[in-house]
Amino acid sequence: MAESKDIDRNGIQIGVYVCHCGTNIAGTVDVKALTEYVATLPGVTMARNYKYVCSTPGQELIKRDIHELGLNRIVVAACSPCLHEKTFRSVVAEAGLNPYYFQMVNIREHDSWVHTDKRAATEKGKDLIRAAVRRVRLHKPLERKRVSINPAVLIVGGGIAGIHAALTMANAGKHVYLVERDATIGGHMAMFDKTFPTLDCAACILTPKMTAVKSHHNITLWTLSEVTQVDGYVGNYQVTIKHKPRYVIEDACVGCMECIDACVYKQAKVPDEFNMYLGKRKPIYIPFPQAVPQVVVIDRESCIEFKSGKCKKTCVEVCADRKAIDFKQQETTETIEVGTIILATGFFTVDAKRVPYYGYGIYPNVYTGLEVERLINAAGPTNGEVILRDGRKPQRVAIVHCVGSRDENTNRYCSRVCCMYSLKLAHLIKEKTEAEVFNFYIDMRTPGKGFEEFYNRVADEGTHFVRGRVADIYPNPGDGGRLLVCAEDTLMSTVRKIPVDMVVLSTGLEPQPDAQDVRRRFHITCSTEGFFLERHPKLAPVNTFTDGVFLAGCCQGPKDIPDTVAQAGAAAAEALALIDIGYIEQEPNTAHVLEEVCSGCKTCIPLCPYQAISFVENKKKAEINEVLCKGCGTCVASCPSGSVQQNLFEDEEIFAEIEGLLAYA
Amino acid sequence: MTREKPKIAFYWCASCGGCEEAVVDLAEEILDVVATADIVFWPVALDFKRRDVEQMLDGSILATFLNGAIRTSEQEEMAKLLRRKSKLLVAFGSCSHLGGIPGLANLFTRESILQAVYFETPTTENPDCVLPGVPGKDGNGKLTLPYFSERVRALDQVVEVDYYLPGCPPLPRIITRAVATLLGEHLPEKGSVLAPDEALCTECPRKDSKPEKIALKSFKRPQEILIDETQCLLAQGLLCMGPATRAGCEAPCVLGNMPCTGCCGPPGRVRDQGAKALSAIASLVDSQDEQEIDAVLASIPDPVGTFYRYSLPASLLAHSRKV
Amino acid sequence: MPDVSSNLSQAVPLEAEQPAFEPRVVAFFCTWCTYMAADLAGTSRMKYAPNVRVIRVMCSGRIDPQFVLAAFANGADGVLIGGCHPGDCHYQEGNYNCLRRVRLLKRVIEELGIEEDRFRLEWISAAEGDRVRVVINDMVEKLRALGPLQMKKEVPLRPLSPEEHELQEVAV
Amino acid sequence: MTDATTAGKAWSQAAKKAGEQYLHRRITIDPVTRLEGHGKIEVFLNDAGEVDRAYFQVPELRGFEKFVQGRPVEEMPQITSRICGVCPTAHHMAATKALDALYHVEPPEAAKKIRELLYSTFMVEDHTLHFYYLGGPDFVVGPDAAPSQRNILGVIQAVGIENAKKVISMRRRLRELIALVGGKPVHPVFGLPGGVAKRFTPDMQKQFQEAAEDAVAFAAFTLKVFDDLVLSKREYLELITSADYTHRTYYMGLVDDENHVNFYDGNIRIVTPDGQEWKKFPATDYAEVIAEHVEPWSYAKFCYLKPLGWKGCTDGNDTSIYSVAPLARLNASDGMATPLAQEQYRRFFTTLGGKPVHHTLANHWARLVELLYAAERMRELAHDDRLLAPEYRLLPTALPTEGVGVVEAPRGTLIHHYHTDEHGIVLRANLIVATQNNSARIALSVDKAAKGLIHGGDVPEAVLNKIEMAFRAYDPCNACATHAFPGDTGLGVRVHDGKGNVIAELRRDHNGQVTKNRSVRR
Repeated sequence: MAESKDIDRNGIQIGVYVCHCGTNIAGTVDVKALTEYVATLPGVTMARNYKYVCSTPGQELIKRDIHELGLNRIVVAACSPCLHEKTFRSVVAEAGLNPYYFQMVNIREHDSWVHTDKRAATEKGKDLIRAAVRRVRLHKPLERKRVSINPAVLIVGGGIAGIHAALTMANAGKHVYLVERDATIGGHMAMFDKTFPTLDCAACILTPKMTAVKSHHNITLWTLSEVTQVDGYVGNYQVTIKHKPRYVIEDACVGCMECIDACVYKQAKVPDEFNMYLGKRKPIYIPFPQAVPQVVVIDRESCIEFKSGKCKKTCVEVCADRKAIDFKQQETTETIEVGTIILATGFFTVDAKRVPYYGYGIYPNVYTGLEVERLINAAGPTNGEVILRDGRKPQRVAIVHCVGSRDENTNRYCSRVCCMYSLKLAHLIKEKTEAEVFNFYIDMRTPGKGFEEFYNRVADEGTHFVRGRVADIYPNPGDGGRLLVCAEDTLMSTVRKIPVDMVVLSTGLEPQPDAQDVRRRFHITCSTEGFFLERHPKLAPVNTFTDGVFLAGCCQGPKDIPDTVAQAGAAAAEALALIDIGYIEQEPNTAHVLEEVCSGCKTCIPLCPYQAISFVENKKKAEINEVLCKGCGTCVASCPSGSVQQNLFEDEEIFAEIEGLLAYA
Repeated sequence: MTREKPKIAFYWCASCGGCEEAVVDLAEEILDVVATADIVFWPVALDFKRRDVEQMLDGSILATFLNGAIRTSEQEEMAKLLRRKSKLLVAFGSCSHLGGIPGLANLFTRESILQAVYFETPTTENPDCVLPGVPGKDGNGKLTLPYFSERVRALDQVVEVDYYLPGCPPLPRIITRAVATLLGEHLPEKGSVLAPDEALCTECPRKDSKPEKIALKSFKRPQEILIDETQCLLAQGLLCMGPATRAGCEAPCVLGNMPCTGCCGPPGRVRDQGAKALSAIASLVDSQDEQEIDAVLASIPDPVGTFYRYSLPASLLAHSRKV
Repeated sequence: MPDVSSNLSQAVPLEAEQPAFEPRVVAFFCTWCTYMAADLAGTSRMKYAPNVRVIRVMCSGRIDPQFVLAAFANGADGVLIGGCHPGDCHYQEGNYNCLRRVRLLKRVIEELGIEEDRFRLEWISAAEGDRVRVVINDMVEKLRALGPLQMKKEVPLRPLSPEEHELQEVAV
Repeated sequence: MTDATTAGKAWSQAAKKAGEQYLHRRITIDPVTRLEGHGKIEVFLNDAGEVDRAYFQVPELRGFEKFVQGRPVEEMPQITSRICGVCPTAHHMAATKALDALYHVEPPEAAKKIRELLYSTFMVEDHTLHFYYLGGPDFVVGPDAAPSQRNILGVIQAVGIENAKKVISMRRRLRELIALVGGKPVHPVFGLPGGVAKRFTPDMQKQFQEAAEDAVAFAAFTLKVFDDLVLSKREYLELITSADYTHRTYYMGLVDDENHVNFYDGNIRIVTPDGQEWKKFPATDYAEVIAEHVEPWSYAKFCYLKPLGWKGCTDGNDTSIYSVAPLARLNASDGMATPLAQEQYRRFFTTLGGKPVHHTLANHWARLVELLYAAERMRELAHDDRLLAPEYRLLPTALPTEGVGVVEAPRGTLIHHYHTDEHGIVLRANLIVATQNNSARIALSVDKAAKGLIHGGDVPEAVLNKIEMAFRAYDPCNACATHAFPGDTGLGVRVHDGKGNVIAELRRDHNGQVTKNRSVRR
């Protein structure tokens, strides 16, 4: 620690606290030299360095100095303000100062962690702190403003994540709007037969939750619906929702499905999306037996009435006086008000065609994992029979891991669930076909409760494991359409060519194709691979950088059902926490017009994306609505006469920072 | 009256004389000024000489109104002399306040200016490449000229300045008000500009015609359009500096149906008039695409000459330099 | 050649301080993207040149051209602006306003004699920690090559050659 | 005012007693006041104490020719008007006319009328300024009155407060009219290629008509003042015609088709020292006829007649220097285009012994003749309804290239010449400014005055006033000047001995007493 003799004329007394952060900072930055230097800066009454300033004793140290030395400005040089700015502001506040008489200096993320040259890193630290010291003397006392939270919540996506979050919130008595773009909720989980590692039936555990959603008095469920626009701010979002026509009046339909039988198509002719196009459906259909809502839907692409307008409309006849079918239905939009938003938009499976040498789409007997899930599923196109397209039962099956994962050409990352679902499929296929199953894997990743045990079980059942990435798959000449799967067995270090009847590609998980549009719509960001970015990978895994918008499930990254459900619960809890306290305190970094000097030139008005600036006719001056203002400061930078200022970022404060950085003190 | 009248002086450096004209334009009011104070030095109109000033006691002049920028060694001497003799030194008019239009010369080196004037102009006949200031044989080489310095400087880059009177030239009304203020009891804060602190739009006769949103696909030069006499000039695509310029002139240029060019300098809160004007003008561009933005901005042929028409020597970059 | 930058170099007594020229760069980063990216570079322990000092603003739209000039005026050899990618602004359009200003400001400062490599705008998202490293290293390299911000070489005064005089006469 | 004054006598006696000490005297005038521009004078004696050469120096430069490069050419009317705040309208107009040429656009009739009306108004105003504020006091108040009296305030006392008010309010009204059309009286903004920025309204016309009436009356009144206070006094006439103020040079001015004086447009006409037409040419040919000479001892360039070559600052029949401004314009023309002025024109030449008049001081009278013409012309135009024609601007369509614009500024012929790229960005500019045309002749006056008055190292006080008088007659415009002419230093007369040492410097204190300071360079 070092004390400075300098006492500022305007009674400004600055305390500077340099954090070692263990060796995180002290390892690269000479904190002692830094402290001694800082003590010489004008206005600095006290400069200390401490092992962990954010620790309780560290915080106490600051409070004590404020009381004993009469400090009235505090600078902490430590980690990124994104981490501890709030912490230290409250410390300053608890000591009786205005929390904004504080400035944080980032000498960890922006200094010690990114530099190796101790001297240079220390010099940089000096500059950064000097800037903060210059700046903090100009700080003004500010009040945080409170925004009340609308208790209603919007949940986007009706997969298991959305469903679980919805039920959690609804059970807590909050009103939930659940928006699903497909005709039914259930998402990917509804397509599975069994779930690893316990092999309990997906439908059995999911269906009850789905019906609960439908029947819950606190949940408004909208299927065939999409969010088109999001305005407002935390606690007060205005969300516009588009309802696509189902051509069936939801409330009128009782799901008797007589219309389906009555359809002029006697045979189902249309490839069935839900069954991965392995089965067929009619133009009027219900996605799957347990679909929620239990309401049919008409596909206008294949319906004769839409194509020719000359259909006998047998469906309408059979529906009779229920009059549930309505070919005139139009797309509608409505706007709702919610306080918080949970995004559970799920994932997309890698298109196996992107790995051409695996022959998907070329050789009929190359399937994806999801297709096989449907084959195995009792409600699937083959009623649970694992048979090839030509009706044969496979005798030898290859399961290829990491298709579209851990791969330079598709996705670098590990999709996290493939190993386990490959094992599951291996087990189920063997169970149903007694086929010989070969699993080709790079590494067997089974972290999780009962996962490793499951692996052993499958191994014991006699499934073969070949450690090696499959290099090629092609027909085995003169072998009745069998395929050769070639891979280097890295354990036996031999190249193996295994003839099989069926190949299952364990495709990885990807962000939804429209993830970028969605993220823009909700003003959040994506990580490089395109999944939604959480506020902090460890400390705020379900938060985003936009207050009041939370993440659940695979839209944030690949994860299995247990993790998804856990995260959905966490997201719900975060939202509930906000709703429960009823308000949120916002950064007072809003802009304001200096009325007496505003010339009313209107330059700022169109620049505000939130229409927070208006022109007051009787005064002929601009005025900013501080509640609508989000504090970007664009209007401030554009004001040609310097008559708009932004709290925490006033021109003079930033000039002081610039001069401080460059002043060769 | 019994007590001696306060002494005031007017002087010019590198100026066009327009500021002097502005004083003469006080017309009748000049008589009132004379009544309240003695004008002890005013080369353009009165027979007092430099030596008279040198003989005065330091600080014996209450206020000196100095117009014109500083370019030559001689102008610098005079500025320093008058600073010494005056209690209050007032930078009078754009040149003295900000450097003024001659300050645009700072875009060029001293050498290139001399080259243009004495070698390049088509009517110059200078076969021997004679340059003024380089002593020739004339007068046994005893003839001297003041040094034509590297750059134009605003008055406060040479001596301490107490107040500023903006404008090219300052409005007579502003002058009389200022003289009255300085002769009066309560002096304004040192360093202040003796004019309103708002931007010109406040007093622009076309203020009400300005739309809330202006989005431009191209800026216009005055010769490209028939200028509407009632509509906001910016809205017509003309580069009007009004929003970034201090009020007080009552927008005569707009009354002349031409855009403001910024002679009164920036309001007090702005450090660099050009930068602020630029910022506001850029925000009018109706595009989000970089190439298109560049294309739109290309219709501003001379950004520096437009945004720094009067303030280049006083701009942030220039100010940073040790004089 | 503008002599504006000339005494700028005087405002930068770098040579006096350390023999080897180390450029000083002032960076203005928006909180939501580029500042986060710089944090990410830190948490990922990436290493880059220590010549940059970051000033945090909420949005690149807050960056007043005066700040850039002030940075140069106070001795910066370079100024770097970092904001969210087009379309990604946390405040919807702030980065477009930044872009408009920067495009115009570039023309001005280049006419005032500041080389274009000294003033740079980069879109760096919160996820692009490595981009921060790459951009900063690249910029510092370029600045090293340029040397301290200073007046360009003056055109020495010289009489026109007879040919040039010819040209003048013809031209006008 | 000549060395016959008591002060002069007293000094001469003292001087004789002082004997050899003359050689250690300094004499200064600093600064020369009441003229729109200053200068510095250095006199060099030979060993015999006779004047070897007197130098007139201009110590300042602003370099407009250079820094307008890169600017949009349409800004020239406003930028170049900053060359001179006394005659901004002249520069504004010359530049505007250059723009017409450069954009190859002929302004509509209304525009031309509006421009010339405004220009005439400006000429009335500027000539008034000079006569009453700057040059006039020498005569009106009297050259040997105390300096504290020799100014507008003195004039006010001489002509009576009522008339003074008349002068002041007349000038104010005229400047308000200029502002009415041009936005500002100083540095107006109306000029655009192909016309003017603003429509002319019937209300404006009415105001101009009324003002013009009074202006004509005012001009007549001013001529009367001149008659009563100057022409009626023999010693003044002698002074005006005295040899020291008489140089035989060429004269230049704009004339219309009838060779009448015109301020706004026409051909440039040059007459020989004998008054014969030497050349008459359109402004575009100026570079063939006018050249600028550079001396190392002055920032000002010296104009001369190119075909004759530079022959130094000498007068007589084989001189190559010429003069501009009122006297020159009258000499270079065959008359005035308006009746009352024409009458004064005739009277002027008969009184002063026929054309051409070589007496520098006659400029004051010539200026008043022009004042009357300007007022009459103003009245004519103010009654011309073509002012109100709806078309007052043509948008240029041709690519800009190059253009020359000329007007008669109050202080003489003014030429602007620009060359641009296809975007209308100035590549090169050349400016031949009124006062610059005169700089050689001014130098000549100085040299003559010195030679005529300094003998045997005896430096009489009168040399000072002679030079000041000469200056004011030219009314050299500091401002025009400062684009390449002096801005801030004072005129001082310094006398050097044969070795170039300063031996004397002359100045007058503000009681009008001449003081002689011992040379500091002893």
